[in-house]
Amino acid sequence: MQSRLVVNPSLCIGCRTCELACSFAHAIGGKPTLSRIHVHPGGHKDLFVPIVCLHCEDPACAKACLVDAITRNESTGAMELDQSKCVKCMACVAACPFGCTLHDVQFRQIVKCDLCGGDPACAKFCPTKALDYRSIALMRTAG
Amino acid sequence: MVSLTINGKVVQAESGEMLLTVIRRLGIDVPALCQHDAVEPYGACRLCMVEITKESWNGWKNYVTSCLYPVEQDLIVQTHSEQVIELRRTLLDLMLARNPQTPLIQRLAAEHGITKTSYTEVVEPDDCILCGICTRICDAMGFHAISSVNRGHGKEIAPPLHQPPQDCVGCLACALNCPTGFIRYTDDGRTRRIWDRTFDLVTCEKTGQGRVTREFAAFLTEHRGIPEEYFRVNDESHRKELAQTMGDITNSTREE
Amino acid sequence: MKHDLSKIPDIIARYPQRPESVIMVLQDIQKEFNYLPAEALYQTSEALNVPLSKVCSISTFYNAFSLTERGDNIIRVCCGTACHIRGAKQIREQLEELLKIKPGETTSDGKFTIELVNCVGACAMAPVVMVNDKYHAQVKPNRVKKLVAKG
Amino acid sequence: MRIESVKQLVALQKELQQQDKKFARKILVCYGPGCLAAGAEAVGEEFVKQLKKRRIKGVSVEALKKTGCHGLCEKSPLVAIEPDKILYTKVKPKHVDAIIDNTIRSGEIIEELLYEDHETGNRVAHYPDIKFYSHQTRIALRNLGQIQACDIEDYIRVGGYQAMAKAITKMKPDAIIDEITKSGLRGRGGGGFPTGRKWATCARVDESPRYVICNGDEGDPGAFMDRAIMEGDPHTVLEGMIIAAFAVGANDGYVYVREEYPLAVVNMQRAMDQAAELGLIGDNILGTDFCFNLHVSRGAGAFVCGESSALMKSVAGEIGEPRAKYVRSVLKGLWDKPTVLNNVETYANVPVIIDKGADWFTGIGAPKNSGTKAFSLCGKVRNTGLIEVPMGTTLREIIYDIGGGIQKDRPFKAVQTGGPSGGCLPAEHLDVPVDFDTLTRLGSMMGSGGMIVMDDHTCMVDVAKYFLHFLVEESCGKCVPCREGLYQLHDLAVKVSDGVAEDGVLEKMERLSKSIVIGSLCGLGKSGPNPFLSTIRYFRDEYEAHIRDHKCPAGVCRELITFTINPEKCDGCMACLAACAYNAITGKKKELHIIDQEVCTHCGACVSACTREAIDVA
Repeated sequence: MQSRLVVNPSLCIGCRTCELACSFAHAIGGKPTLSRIHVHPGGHKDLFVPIVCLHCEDPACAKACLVDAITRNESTGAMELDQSKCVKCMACVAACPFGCTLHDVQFRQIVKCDLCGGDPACAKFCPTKALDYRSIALMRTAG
Repeated sequence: MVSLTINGKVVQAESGEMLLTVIRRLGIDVPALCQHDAVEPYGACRLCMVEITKESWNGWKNYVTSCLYPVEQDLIVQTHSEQVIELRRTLLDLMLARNPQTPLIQRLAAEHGITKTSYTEVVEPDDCILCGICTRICDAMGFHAISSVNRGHGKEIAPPLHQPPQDCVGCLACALNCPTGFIRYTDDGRTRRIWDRTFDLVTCEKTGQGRVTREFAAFLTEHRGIPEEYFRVNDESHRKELAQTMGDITNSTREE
Repeated sequence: MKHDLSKIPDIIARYPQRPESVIMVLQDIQKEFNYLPAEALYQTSEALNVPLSKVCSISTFYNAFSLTERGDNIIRVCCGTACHIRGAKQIREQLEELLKIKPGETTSDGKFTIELVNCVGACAMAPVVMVNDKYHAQVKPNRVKKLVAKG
Repeated sequence: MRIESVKQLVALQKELQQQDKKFARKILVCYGPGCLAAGAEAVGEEFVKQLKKRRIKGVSVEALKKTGCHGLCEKSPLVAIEPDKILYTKVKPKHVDAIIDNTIRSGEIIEELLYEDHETGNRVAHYPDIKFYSHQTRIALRNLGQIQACDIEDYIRVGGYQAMAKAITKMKPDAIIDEITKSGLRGRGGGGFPTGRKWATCARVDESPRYVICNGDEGDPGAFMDRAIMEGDPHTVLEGMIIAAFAVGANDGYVYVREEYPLAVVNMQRAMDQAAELGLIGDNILGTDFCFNLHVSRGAGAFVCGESSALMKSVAGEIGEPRAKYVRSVLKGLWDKPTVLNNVETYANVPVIIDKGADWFTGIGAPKNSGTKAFSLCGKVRNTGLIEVPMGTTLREIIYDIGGGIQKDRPFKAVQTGGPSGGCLPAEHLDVPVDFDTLTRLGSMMGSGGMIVMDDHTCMVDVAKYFLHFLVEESCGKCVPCREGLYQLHDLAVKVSDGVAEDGVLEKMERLSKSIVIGSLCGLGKSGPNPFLSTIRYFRDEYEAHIRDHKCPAGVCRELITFTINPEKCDGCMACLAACAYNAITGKKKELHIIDQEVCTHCGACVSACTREAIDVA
């Protein structure tokens, strides 16, 4: 049963817990890495928008990758980046029209959302359900 | 699935997997310097060699590079037998003679108890360990800008005729994946210099900073169908734009 | 020495225009000019659809190729085993001393290049020296001067 | 003209045999590598000129055949007169007149041009009686020296392409492979892998296309058997390849010839063109539906290309770096397709086996080593040349009976076989039979067939250093043990040779060698330390003398020797003075010469120039 990470900016209070959760969920040797999710001001008063990979149907990141390091995880639907295959050429970073593949300067690696393998930390720790990881089937029944 | 024994432990592996992958999955530390998952195994550094045998081999043993030896049913693998360790020590001793000032080699050698090579050091050492990762990645990406030249002990990695390489797009993959940092480059966010060639970056309209060269962007547009306008701004500006759009939509529903 | 580089396309055209022809094309170019001019590498790369870096890799990997111009006369000293134990080293040193160049180098007047080859397959007649395409059998050190004078 | 059937092939052979009968005598001038180097071409031209001028009945210009290597290169240029079986040695153009006047016209023998037996001093009139020839059995070299080199008509006349005709019209592929398997033929390129088994493996793979390749990259220094065959009898190689291709189901083949053999390149190509013209290669060979095309691929000078995966990369137009994968090239070879790779001599044996049968073949040679092996006999042996002997012949027979012993009757020290990957065997092993397994057991190997004889003036440290240097130059540089290990092993050998090695250096070299053997990627690296390992096995004393006593017992290693002129022997002939390129020798005519030790580089040119052995080496 596939799920989707649903972002509801109207519920976001800009607390950035999601960013922290993401950093720690992807920590290397206990050190937090660059967050794959970024909360940006929405251009209106008290409005914040968490920006995270949309796992597009026809993803520019994977198309741009010349070594096939970005592939879809069929069970979660996530476009995952295989760190050991990545050659750090930044093609995906430059190609994503939403800016959701990122360059982690500190760890010299390219990072992107992988839905934490099916249990995204950002959603888990979001205090307001602005980020919610829901099954597609349930979404349909809920209308 | 096949089952095999590694250092006395019976493990399962997918058939077709290479020994090194399975060994590393077990958390066993076997060094390998020419291995990169983006490219085919190469078998040049020989550090990942392990001892293999089978019950049916009647005591006969073989030494193979685990990076390109596919797992086999009933294989018995020793990753740190006396002979294997001796081999690794010799290899690192030899590598230290070629690259005496290279921190990576110094560290690996030291881990094997060698602080100074017992062989004759080369006269003008550099940090290239001839692992071929740079050229193989460049080939895998389809650019073929650099290659090995000469052979034997005089082998080196170079652009054609030691001139700025015409086929290079300045993607930096060679430099960024070089295990010793031997391949140098500069990048100030606007221009980039590698292999004595200067590239202009496609800079962000907003920040003036760029991620990829014009040549690389043009290649991605032409051969991979990435629209040119995607390169107009950088990732941060892309996110900001998206946040603005979503903010506007959210705001309009809020007002209703 | 002037080379007629306009011959290059004809040489390339002798073989199927496929990547596997690259070594043979380079051999013919080498034969024509005694070395591989940079221009020939560019044209070969283009015509056979082989990356320039690969052409350069090949032209420095194999002994048959030289990227620098060589002399009018190429003196090849066979250093095969049979020649070695029958004194090829002396022949080589006599040549070096006489021409004041090392193997692989060319005299300043562009007349001679010394090359060492691993075996020309005339082992029974060791030591062997080739001046251009001519074999000289059972060469004695004191015959070296004559060989050069004839060349 | 195209030959469309076996019947036509047989008819053509009959016709050619008839034509041949019109020659009262044939003059066979050897155009082998040795003879050409010694000036055979001028001799051949002189014969042509004279024959044209004189118009002798039954001996037209066509009666002159330019053959492949006759074998006895030491006495080149060679001219054989058939059917008299007379062999003239060291023939110069000036002798041609007399040969035509006496021998060609009336069968009279010219004594002074005959081979002289060094033991008895007797001149030998008929070459099969010369010990050099009488101890040989020629299969792969059967046509060398007997037929016009690279002439398809002469080849067909002596039965060429009949075995191929039999194979593709009367035998099933499996039957051919069975016959080759039964014959016990093992790869003549060095490894000795059973040819039949290789073919069977390839035939069983369910993948196409498949390829056959002939390895003519005879990179071992000191070996020229394959060169001689490719130049002198290229059709036998083609015939063997066609049979192989039919047996394994290949339709394309490549002959990989090293470019250092320009004549071999030309002759292989010419042979292919001749065969194609007669329809013996190409589409629908002999009216069957079997199609086979052949191509020449030229090697560009890389010893490592003798290694199968490197060779196949080179054929595909890449650099010859061996492939590291643990999969055999017979399964995934050229362009990753099933490929049979055999060497020149192996293919040359195939037609004969098909023609005469496996039982005949196993009757020759030794158990598990059937047939013969060609060797190039060279070095400090009296009769250098190209030979072929039954497997199991002893080294002594080869060196003393065929080779006539050591030059100047000096003591035998060692014989080197197997090229750089092989080793040196000392006098104690002179009586061992030469076969694949024995040589390997003794730490050498058969290799492609170079056999270099060494006397007491050969230093084994120098020999090891020589081969290591060769291997360092020829290493492709891909893997660390070969690239760095052999480099350092050579460095240590140089230190030994220079007398500056430290105690324990030999043990260090042995340890390093073991790591190179275990760790290297391809056969070149794995066998790289052999020159050291085999010499240290039999000549450890000599190594120790260099290290401990700073002496080179053979008087070769330069840093450890001095040259002085013996006043009792020097007659002041000035020969050494002229030979010294460094002007280290002074003296006047008929006066004692002196070597200036400060200037002397110990090159040894004076020693070889001196006719009175007046220069002492110590």
